[in-house]
Amino acid sequence: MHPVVRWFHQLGSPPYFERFAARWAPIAYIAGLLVMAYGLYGALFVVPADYQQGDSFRILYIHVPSAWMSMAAFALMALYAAIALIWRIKLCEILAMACAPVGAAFTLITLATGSIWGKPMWGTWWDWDPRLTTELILLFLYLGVIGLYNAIDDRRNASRAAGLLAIVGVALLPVIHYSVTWWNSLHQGQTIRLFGQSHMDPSMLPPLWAMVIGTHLWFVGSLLARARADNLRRESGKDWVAKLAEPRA
Amino acid sequence: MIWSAAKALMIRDLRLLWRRRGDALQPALFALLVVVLFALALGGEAQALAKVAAAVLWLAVLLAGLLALDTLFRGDADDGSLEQWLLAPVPLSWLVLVRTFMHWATTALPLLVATPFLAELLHLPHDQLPVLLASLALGTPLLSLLGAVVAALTVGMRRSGILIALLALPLYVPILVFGAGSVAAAAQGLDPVGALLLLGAGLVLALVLAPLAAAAAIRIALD
Amino acid sequence: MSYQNYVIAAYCVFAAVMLWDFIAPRLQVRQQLRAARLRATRVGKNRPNEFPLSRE
Amino acid sequence: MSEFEPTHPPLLSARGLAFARNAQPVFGPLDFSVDAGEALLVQGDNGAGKTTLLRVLAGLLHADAGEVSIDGRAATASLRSRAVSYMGHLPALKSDLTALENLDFLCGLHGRRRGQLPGNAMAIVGLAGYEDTLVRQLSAGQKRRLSLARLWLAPSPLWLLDEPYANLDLDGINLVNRMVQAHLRDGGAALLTTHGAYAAPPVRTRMLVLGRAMANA
Repeated sequence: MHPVVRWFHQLGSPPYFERFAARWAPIAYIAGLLVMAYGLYGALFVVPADYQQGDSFRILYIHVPSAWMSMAAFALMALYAAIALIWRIKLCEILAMACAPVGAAFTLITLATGSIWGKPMWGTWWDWDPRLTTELILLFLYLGVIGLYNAIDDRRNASRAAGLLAIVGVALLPVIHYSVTWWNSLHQGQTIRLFGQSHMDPSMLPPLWAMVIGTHLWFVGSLLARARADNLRRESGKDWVAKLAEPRA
Repeated sequence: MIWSAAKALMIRDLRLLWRRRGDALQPALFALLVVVLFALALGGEAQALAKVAAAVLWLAVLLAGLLALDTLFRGDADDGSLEQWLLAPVPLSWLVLVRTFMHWATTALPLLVATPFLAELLHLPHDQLPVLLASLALGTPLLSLLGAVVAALTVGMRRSGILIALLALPLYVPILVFGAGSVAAAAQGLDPVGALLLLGAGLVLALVLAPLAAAAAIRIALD
Repeated sequence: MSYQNYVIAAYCVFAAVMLWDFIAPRLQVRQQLRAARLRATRVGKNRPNEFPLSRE
Repeated sequence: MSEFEPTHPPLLSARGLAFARNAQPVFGPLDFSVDAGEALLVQGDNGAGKTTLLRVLAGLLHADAGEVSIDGRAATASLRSRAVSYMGHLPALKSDLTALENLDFLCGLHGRRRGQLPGNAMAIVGLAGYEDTLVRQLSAGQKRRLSLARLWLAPSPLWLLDEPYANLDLDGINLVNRMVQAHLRDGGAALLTTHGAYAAPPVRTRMLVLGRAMANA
């Protein structure tokens, strides 16, 4: 058997996944933290203030990576859910449900930083800018998936039902985005493009890429940690969990 | 076989509706109440109401449909009929489609019939009425189909009232936007056909995909 | 014009949510292990006994 | 009269069938088969997984391991829908409809065995005269008899009966036995779960006792 296939197959057994996640989650967290530290340092101190927005544009360095992460996490969740539904792989069910809280956290960051960044621009905390509205609805989709997962008692049914909702959600997401953009153009004409691709001079890019990579690494760490918790919860009856829980006398 | 099963299901639903004809008017009454509340909240003055009439009517119909969603599969799941549907020699998605059509016909259709009357209450300008009815005619089946998927997802649970709303409303956003938007576009003199065609496209897609998703959800829920 | 405090506010929100995202799973894992430890000791307690029940 | 003439392969057979819920094994790997003209009595105390086994065979639940074959062929949804009639704890009857209306719907859904009319099926199960009463007004035993009438009208050769004797009086138990006997004579098969308290129907029967599932199967 091809080593990668064997590895993936091995990962399917809960005790092996427990050891794998316990080892790799902290590593991914720390790596993410380091890369983000570099990115934040660059964002806050190295990059010159913007002539028009002053320092407030530095919020871009956490807003944009979080926005991309919230979309990527939802797509990944739907992908895991599809695999879990079609091939009934328990590991993918756990990973799909582990994506939801992390994705919701990044969506929350995107919304909060977006509204804080918009305050000096629009004078209000909230503007029905198409992208912010889509992000808000994305948060509702995340909360829907998490709510459904916790509402059903049987863990496997819950993850498959919530997985199906994630797939329906990811199919409708572009439609929601398009409809909100169309709606905006109908009512307010073109507000100033807050997040328009204003000309980014090259010196501003490295911290942005560092932040993007950092958030992705952090995402992997958080995903593994949450999957580990859910895995333990599902296997709580088995004796390998009891042995693991034994206080190391 | 397909048509006999569909006929049997339709006759059954019509008989059930006739036995419970007292409840058949509930969605229409609910929509009327929502309209009255909006009118009171907005001060009942004609100009103010006319501006938001289409949006209020769309919201009233959408919320009435949402409330009726819970009864879509719950009755059949509780008395064991849903299990027999799974064992029928007819695809489950076909039965779900027929059931959703009957549910739409018994809840949303009365609302469509009542809309002109409700529109009068809100002083809706008469030229907007045709576009509103067209958008509702295309939008409400779409709402029922997407709602069927959400109802199927939550059929296995006891207390799922609010959860259905939390799951369904984000999915309803595009339908509400294009529905109310088409009337708003018509009001501004723009051509509403674009939005209506998009609603039609969504309806055609949902007619095929939603029953499949709902059938899969029912299998998961009864698992 | 520097909007300094907006930047600080945004970064505080970022740090707070990331911190929660770091702590939540660790709490869950610890809670699961504690529950498993409890279950392990509970199994030992009630042995199925055979002697007749009486209610004088 | 049934479409499945008694061919060589067993009407229903299961190999290595296992099911677990939330990582707790419900029943261990099972191997059994039922031939046409035969009944399989599944016995076991509460929680042994009898109902779960029947729901797996009916295709309502997805087994974790092993496979089920009908008439020698792997059990697919379409094959099951033609071959299997499942009667669970829930009566699958609409309480707002009359007895006859319920039978009309269920026959429309599952198809009806040639030469059988809802009217005389109700007479057979002892509900003559109740055609127009609402199911809501029937007692639990009478609802069970109405489900048996639906079973009698179903064209499928394999009956999966989950505790068919529940809520039935002595005459009802006798009725179930007579129906199973007649069904088996027609080349059908039946799989019944009981608590073992009732006499098995006087036909060729096999036993399958579900013990406590092994802890770590």
